[in-house]
Amino acid sequence: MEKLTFKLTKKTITVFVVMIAIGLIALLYGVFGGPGPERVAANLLLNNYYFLSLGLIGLFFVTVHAISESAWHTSVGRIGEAMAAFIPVGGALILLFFVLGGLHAVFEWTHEDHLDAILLKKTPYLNEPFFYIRSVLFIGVWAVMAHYIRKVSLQVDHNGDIKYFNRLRTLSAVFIVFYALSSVVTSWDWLMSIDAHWFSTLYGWYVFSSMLASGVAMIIIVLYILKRMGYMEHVNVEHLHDLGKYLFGFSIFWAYLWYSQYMLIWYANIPEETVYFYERHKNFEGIFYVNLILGFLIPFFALMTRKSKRTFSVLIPVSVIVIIAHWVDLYLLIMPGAVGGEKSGIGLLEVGLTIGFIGLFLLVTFWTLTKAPLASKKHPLYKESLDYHTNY
Amino acid sequence: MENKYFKSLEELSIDITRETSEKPAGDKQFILEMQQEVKKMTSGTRRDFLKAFGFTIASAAIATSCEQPVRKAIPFLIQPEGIIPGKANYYASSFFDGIDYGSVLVKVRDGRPIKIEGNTLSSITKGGTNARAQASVLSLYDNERHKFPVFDGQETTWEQADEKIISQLNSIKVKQGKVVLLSPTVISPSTKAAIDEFVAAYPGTEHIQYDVLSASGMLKANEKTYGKAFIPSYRFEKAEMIVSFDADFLGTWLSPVEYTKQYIKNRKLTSGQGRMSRHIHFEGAMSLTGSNADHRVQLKPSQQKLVVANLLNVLRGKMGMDAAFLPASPVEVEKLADELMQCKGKSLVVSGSNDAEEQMLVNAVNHLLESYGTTILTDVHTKIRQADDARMDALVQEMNDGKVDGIIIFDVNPAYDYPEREKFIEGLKKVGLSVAMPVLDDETSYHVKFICPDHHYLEAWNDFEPMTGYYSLAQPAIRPIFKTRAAQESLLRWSGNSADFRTYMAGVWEQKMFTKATAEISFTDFWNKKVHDGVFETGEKESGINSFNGDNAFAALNSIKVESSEDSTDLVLYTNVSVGSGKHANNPWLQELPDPVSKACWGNYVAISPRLAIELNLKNEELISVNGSPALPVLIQPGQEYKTIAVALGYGREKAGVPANGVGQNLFGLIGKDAENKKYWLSDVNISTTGGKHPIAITQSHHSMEGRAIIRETTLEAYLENPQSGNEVRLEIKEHLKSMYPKAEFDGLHWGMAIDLNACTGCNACVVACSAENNVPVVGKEQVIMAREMHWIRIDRYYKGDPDNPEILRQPVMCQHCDNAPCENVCPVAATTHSNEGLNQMAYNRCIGTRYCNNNCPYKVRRFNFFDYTGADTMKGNRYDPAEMTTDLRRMVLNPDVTVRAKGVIEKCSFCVQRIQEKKLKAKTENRMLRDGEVVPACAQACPAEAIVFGNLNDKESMVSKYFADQRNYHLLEELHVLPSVGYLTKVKNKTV
Amino acid sequence: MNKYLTAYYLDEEDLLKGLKKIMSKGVEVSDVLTPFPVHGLDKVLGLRRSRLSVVAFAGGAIGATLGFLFQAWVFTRAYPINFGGKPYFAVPSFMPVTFELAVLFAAFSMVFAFLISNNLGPGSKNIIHDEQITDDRFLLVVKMDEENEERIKVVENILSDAGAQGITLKA
Amino acid sequence: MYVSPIREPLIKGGKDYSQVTKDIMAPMAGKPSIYWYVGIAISGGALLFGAWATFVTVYYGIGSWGLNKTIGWAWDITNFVWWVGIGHAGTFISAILLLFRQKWRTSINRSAEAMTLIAIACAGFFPLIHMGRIVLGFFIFPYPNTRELWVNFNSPLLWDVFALTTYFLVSLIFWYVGLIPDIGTVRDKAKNKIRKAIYGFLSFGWTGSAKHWSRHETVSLILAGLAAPLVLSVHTIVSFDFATSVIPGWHTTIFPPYFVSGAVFSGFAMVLTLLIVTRKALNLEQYITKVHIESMTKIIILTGSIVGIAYITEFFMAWYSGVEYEQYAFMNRAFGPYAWAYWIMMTCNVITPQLFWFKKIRTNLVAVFIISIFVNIGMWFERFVIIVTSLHRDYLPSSWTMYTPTMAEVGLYVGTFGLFFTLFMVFIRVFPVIAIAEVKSVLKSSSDEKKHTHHE
Repeated sequence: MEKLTFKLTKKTITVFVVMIAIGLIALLYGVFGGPGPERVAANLLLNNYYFLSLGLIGLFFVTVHAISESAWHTSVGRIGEAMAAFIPVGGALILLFFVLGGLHAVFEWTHEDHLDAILLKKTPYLNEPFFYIRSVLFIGVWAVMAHYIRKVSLQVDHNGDIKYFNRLRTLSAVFIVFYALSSVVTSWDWLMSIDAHWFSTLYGWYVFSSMLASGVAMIIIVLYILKRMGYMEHVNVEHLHDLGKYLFGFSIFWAYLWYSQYMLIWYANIPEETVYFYERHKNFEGIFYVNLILGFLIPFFALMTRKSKRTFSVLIPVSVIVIIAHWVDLYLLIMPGAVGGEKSGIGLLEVGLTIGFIGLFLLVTFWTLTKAPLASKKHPLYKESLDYHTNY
Repeated sequence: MENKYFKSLEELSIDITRETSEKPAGDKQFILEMQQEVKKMTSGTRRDFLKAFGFTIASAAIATSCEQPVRKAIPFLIQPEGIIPGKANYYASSFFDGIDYGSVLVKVRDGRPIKIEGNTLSSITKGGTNARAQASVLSLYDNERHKFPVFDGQETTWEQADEKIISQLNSIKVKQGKVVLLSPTVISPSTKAAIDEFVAAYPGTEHIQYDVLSASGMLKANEKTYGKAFIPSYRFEKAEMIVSFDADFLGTWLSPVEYTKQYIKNRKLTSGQGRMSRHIHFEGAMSLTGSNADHRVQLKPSQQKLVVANLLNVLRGKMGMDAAFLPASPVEVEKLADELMQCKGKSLVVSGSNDAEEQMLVNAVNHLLESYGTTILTDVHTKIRQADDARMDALVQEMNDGKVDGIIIFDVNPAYDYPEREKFIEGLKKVGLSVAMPVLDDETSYHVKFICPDHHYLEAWNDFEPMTGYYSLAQPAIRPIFKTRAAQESLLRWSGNSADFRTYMAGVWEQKMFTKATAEISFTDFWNKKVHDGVFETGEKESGINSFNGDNAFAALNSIKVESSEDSTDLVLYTNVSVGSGKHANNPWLQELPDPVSKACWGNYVAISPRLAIELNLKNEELISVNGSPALPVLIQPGQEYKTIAVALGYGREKAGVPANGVGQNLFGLIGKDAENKKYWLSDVNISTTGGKHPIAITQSHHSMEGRAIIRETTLEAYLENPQSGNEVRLEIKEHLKSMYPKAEFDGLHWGMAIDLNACTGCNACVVACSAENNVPVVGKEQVIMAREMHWIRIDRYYKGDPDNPEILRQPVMCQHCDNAPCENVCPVAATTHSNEGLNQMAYNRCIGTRYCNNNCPYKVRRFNFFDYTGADTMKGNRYDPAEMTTDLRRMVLNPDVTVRAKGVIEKCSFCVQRIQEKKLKAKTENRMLRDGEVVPACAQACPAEAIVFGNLNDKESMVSKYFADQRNYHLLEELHVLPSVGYLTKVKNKTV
Repeated sequence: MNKYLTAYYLDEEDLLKGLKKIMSKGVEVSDVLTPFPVHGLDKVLGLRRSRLSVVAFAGGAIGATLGFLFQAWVFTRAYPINFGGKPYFAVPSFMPVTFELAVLFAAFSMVFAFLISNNLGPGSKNIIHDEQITDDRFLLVVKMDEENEERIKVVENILSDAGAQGITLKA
Repeated sequence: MYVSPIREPLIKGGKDYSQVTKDIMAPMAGKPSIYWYVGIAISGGALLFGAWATFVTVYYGIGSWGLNKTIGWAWDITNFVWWVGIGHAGTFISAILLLFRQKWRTSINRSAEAMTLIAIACAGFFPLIHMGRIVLGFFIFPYPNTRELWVNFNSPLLWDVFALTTYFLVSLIFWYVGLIPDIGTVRDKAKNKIRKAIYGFLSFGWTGSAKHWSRHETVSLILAGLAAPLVLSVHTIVSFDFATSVIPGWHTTIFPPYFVSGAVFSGFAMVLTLLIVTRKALNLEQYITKVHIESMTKIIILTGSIVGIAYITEFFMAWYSGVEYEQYAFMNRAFGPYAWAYWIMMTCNVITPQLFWFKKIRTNLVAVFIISIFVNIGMWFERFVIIVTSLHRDYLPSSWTMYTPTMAEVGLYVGTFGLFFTLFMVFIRVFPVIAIAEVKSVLKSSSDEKKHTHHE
């Protein structure tokens, strides 16, 4: 008999709680110990943003496959839904972070005395009230939509009525349109405006591609953990292959956008743009290339063959690497502007805090997984999802 | 102080002259060969001549383009002395077209004059040239030159012509008839001597001078105030306060090159003197000079005299003299008078009016301000305007009355430019003997019996005395191309003197000039030296000038009336810096030269103020007629006085040749007359629309800088407080200049150019010089309308402020030779690359014409050959030559050192790389380093304002490096980090904000 | 000289079923000709996965390497030219050509390998057993020893037992 | 393979394999209809117009166009990018939809790919003809020469040469590899000897062997895997033509994905335009069904929305950047002398495709056809807006000019239409417009007939 209902063991909870504790300790160390408040704030933003985005990518996956009526994803759809449960948590945390001084610690434009001519011109957009309005609005809508999408998705499973299936599709379409706009705008607000003078039209999509790749990696990891626990038997190697392809494809996509943005700025060499990479080359050169190796070269070569996409023994290490890669990516997006070359670094604070966030994220995700059957058996496409094979 | 900066430049030019022109052009053996060749030709058509010419001169250089079909090039069997193939010789000469004077050097390559440079030995023009002097080399190769003597429309020989003319002259002499020799102002001592000889031979002869652009009013005013009709010499460099009433002294008034040289001495701030003259300009139309003024006051021409009178009156009042009761001045003059008073003895008031009364008033003003002796010299005369307008009018009447039996027309074209030209032509028909001695085909030649063509000035000997004691010489730089004869020689021949003019002239000089020489012992030495130098300055002064007599002026002051009603619309007839009086209308370079103010070329138009245009509901290019004149298109000209309209003279030629004919309309007919002088303005004109439109070729259609820091400017006050003022943004830009890759290193030379926006007046000399030096094609009106002009250097002109009375800002822009050039990156075939001396270079042969570089050039200085403008391509249909620039004759002006570009390739400013190369090789053969200022691009060399400095940026002591280090220096669009090699110095105006 | 015994089905599911039956009886089916790729057929026939992907990878790797090295050689060794101050070793600029050549080489090497390994190509004269196989027939071909007529009979029977139609023997 | 009952059938009319063969090959058989002749006459006329314009351009020079000192590119590169964009749908359908296992692609991939190849040919014509010295065009190839001069690998135009060549060749072999089995079908159905010989030659000796099929599938898949990034790369590189520059309105980092998405957008629009007519004319309505058309409209909504977001992003960023040149460039687009072009673009590209959110419009063929043409127009104007309005007013106002096309330019554009339709009409007579084998392979799972009878 398939194990359809997931149960969270005490052991697992303990692991997550310990991880959260590590994170808290690292935070305390950061505040009272060495690295100082700027670095703490930047790290909080990084992790907040990262895991909130992973939650959103979970929801994005659910919705995108709902509107594309793709069958195979129904088998792993619950994972995305569970990740999406982190949205209200992460959203609350990031708002809390902004309110509790994070905004001032990280964003230069919030300091009125720091505004030069160019920043003054941007104040109609970059001002605190409007910033909060946007943030609250986006987070609120995400959370509400996540809630409803989950609800309708569960109704599909309970009921199997095509009505809910269609409703899910409509809701998904609404979410995707909203998310397409809001993900771009939040990436400007929460990340790009750290380097307030700098701008890049591709930025929003670049950050999205980064999150997309790490989101897939996270789904694979969660799937693996569930499988290890003996769940998710209906997920076969074909599904894994599809996830592997996503990981492979999105890593290339990320590299493609990375190259597009980098090359264009490198080529035109206009100071108002190059200042961004100039800083990253100057003080973050090593990690700059590490990011590329982890985020592109390793997944690209490791996942090139068909076989590697079908085996956990390759997929899991690659997924972990990809998750690290995009953490590094965010690090490169945030630190040079928020902390600066001299003060930033990767130490206990960074590692500990990230572990804490992973713990929290997984706790929320797995706890949500207990709330509903792991397979949506009455889903109109469920049957189809079991019977297919990928050739490639 | 100033001289220090340009010392090296002078050295350079002296260098060239000394070294290469030890001998006058006529090397004997060479000339002998030439003559033999020419003799062989049975009929002397141009084509035949050219064949011979091509063979003799071995002008392999024409075949410069790779796509040019191979032509026979035969090397010299015996190398003529003094000619080294591939090496240019420079000959000193003088340019005088009856309007402008300039002492010049003629660059001759393989027997062909190809370029005019300024002669730095002249203390009048000091190495400066204007656009017309630069362009004059092209008229040597004008397709419409008279090629042989003509009698009754048929070709004849000189012998036959002489015989007939002499016999007719003699019969006139016998019946004691009257012969008139009609010429422009003659400033040539030898010509005058020849004329005297002619008059002596035919005692009934009267020599009448006729100036198209007349200063007759000033001559008469001076006669009344100083007892002699003369034009004084001005010293703008001594003036701290310049007030000009419509005198366009930087563009067209009297001696603009001379005045520009003087003017900029007090305008440049690069030597750190921290002082500038203040220039206030009154005018109705928008002139080059007005647009350079610190303060420009709009004033209708019909009110100008009244304002001058009021100024005089106020000054008199301030000096405790009794003031006259005058109608009120339409503009405020109190403040002006105060300012002038403060600069007493250091001020200069000039007027461009041809009204004797007004000039008298101006004289009185200057007298009160004690300008005479300091900024105006009465003992040194400017001799280039001598004509009395009334005399010419009388002549025309006499001709019509049948009182003239013979007329010899020398270098004037009244059938085109006399206000009542129909009457002149009628009169001419009644003259028994009519002889014209033109160089180029013109309207007058069609109404005379004899055409006895004169040499082009580059083929002829001549001498000049443009100012008292300043003599200069002209020598042939090429053997006459056609069967022409010096006009003076014709006169001598008809007077029975068989001497050739060179000999005659030498005789005159031996008698008159050699006596004034101090350094040389023998005349031969003296002669050789002066021919080599081109100038001879004696420092002599005029005598017989009375002291100032203010009676007439005071009488004039008292009789001042309001000349026009408030709502009168005035018309100003002006000449522009390109075709001028129309004499040069057949010069394609000048036709294509955009007006410095309107940026229009290829034709004239009616400039109208924006307000008046709205009032009359006129749009740009709509055709209107002024007082029944031929219809002209409207051009709405910001800055034009509300009720003043302006039209350029010099257009509407009918018999000048292909580029000139039918371009614009001839408005000489509208020139009016006051008591005795020509009047270049009219009041109460009547404007009527004629329906229809006529396109105006304009090279710049957007006139605002859109708030961008393109031309940076400040006031003198602000500058003195902070030299960076106006340029503050640069500090910020420099702070942000970050690059993704290291700057390229230039270990040897790194060429750079600096342009002082304060010096640049926008006169356009550089544009023509560049075209001549770099074989820049002429594209014609249609193509200019399509915005396809090819100029490598352009002078951007922006309006600032109130559209009814804007300020004008100008900026010469050429390829900026960016070290991070966006254009180079994108060329797929590597046709444009960066040299190790920092030059942005074009390999024309490699270019396939994707135009990508041009798209990516932020300055849009690259030019694409949309058609084959030069005859360098092989495909027939590609040829596009509306100005007939590809005839064999015209092509002789091409510079063999510069590739002639084919259709479909991009071209652009090269920093005159051929000149760089030439000087580098020279330095190398002399085993030395290049000197700063040794390499001078054509634009910099032509500039009368010394606004352009070129040199090695790696040499921290070079002039250009010093300019670059100046706090006024900035680079255009520097924020893009394209690293331009051209720097600009902010414009500083002496005004209060 | 070999002979071929051919038989066809009109439905791919029948084919798969029949084929399994036939093969279980020890008949070696040398080929199955179908109008479109039938899923599961390669498993039944025991066909190995194609190694064309290796060829593609090799081709791509060669293309990319050649492309990159050629550009680098031109810019840094053969004729270094200063273009707009860009470094001679302008890696970002080399990427597009490198990528395109990788794809070009990969695609062409693989397609050529495909054609060669299948003996396909312009003018290739492969035996066409039945003109209907490009329409609606699923034909199976059993290679027969000409001498062994008995075996032919046996196989014919097996085929007809398995529901195959139009059993014919061809040279 | 199980297919969920909620899915609509892709092939209607209860076809069997033999019927599929017959239906799809029908347009190739017999004499062409009168419509075909009318069509080829019209497109042939357009082609002649183009030939005249080509002659004018070469014989008189680029001066016969409306370009000037400031605007070096206008219709030429607009048309180039437009055609390249259209050339994206075919390979996108064959490659990316294959990777995403979208079965509906099987009915349209053949014709879409043919369209791609023709469109690339049309596109490739413009960079050639736009050269000032077309006879020296071979300079762009890095061939060894006595001057030892190579090409500039920094130049996006050079990248274009490589990208377009590669794209054309790879698309060609991809298309041809897919065509081989169908040519085999044509060969086997041919009655006439010559026809048989020709198609026999072209079929490369296809036998339909299981081994061949297996390898064929692998090749198709890997080619799809290669073509997918290739498709992205081509328009990415085309976008680099502009984005690498320093011209405001050209230099923006979003261009690569935005151009790709725009290309797919316009490509699908063109496929729709063509197929709505073709399916009717060739009686293929049961193969190219409303499901296909709806699926394509969905891709149009997706890509159109991406393009729309990109427009908004660009506009916002221009303001946000604080760079006056950027700000001016975008204000000039929207409110300058070429505002009409901008608003045509906005209307056609952003607003009209949004109508596809409504199922009623998606399934209304007339509406879809009209909107698809709107999108074609809009995408042409997008390139025109990017190229001309960015160039005509860039940094120094002194050089600002306007642009008006000439008859020669119009002729070249119309001429490529002539080429496009002529070749497409030849194609429908010469090759099966639908991939016969591929349709058969999904027939069981996706036709209406089988649906009800199919049991697990």
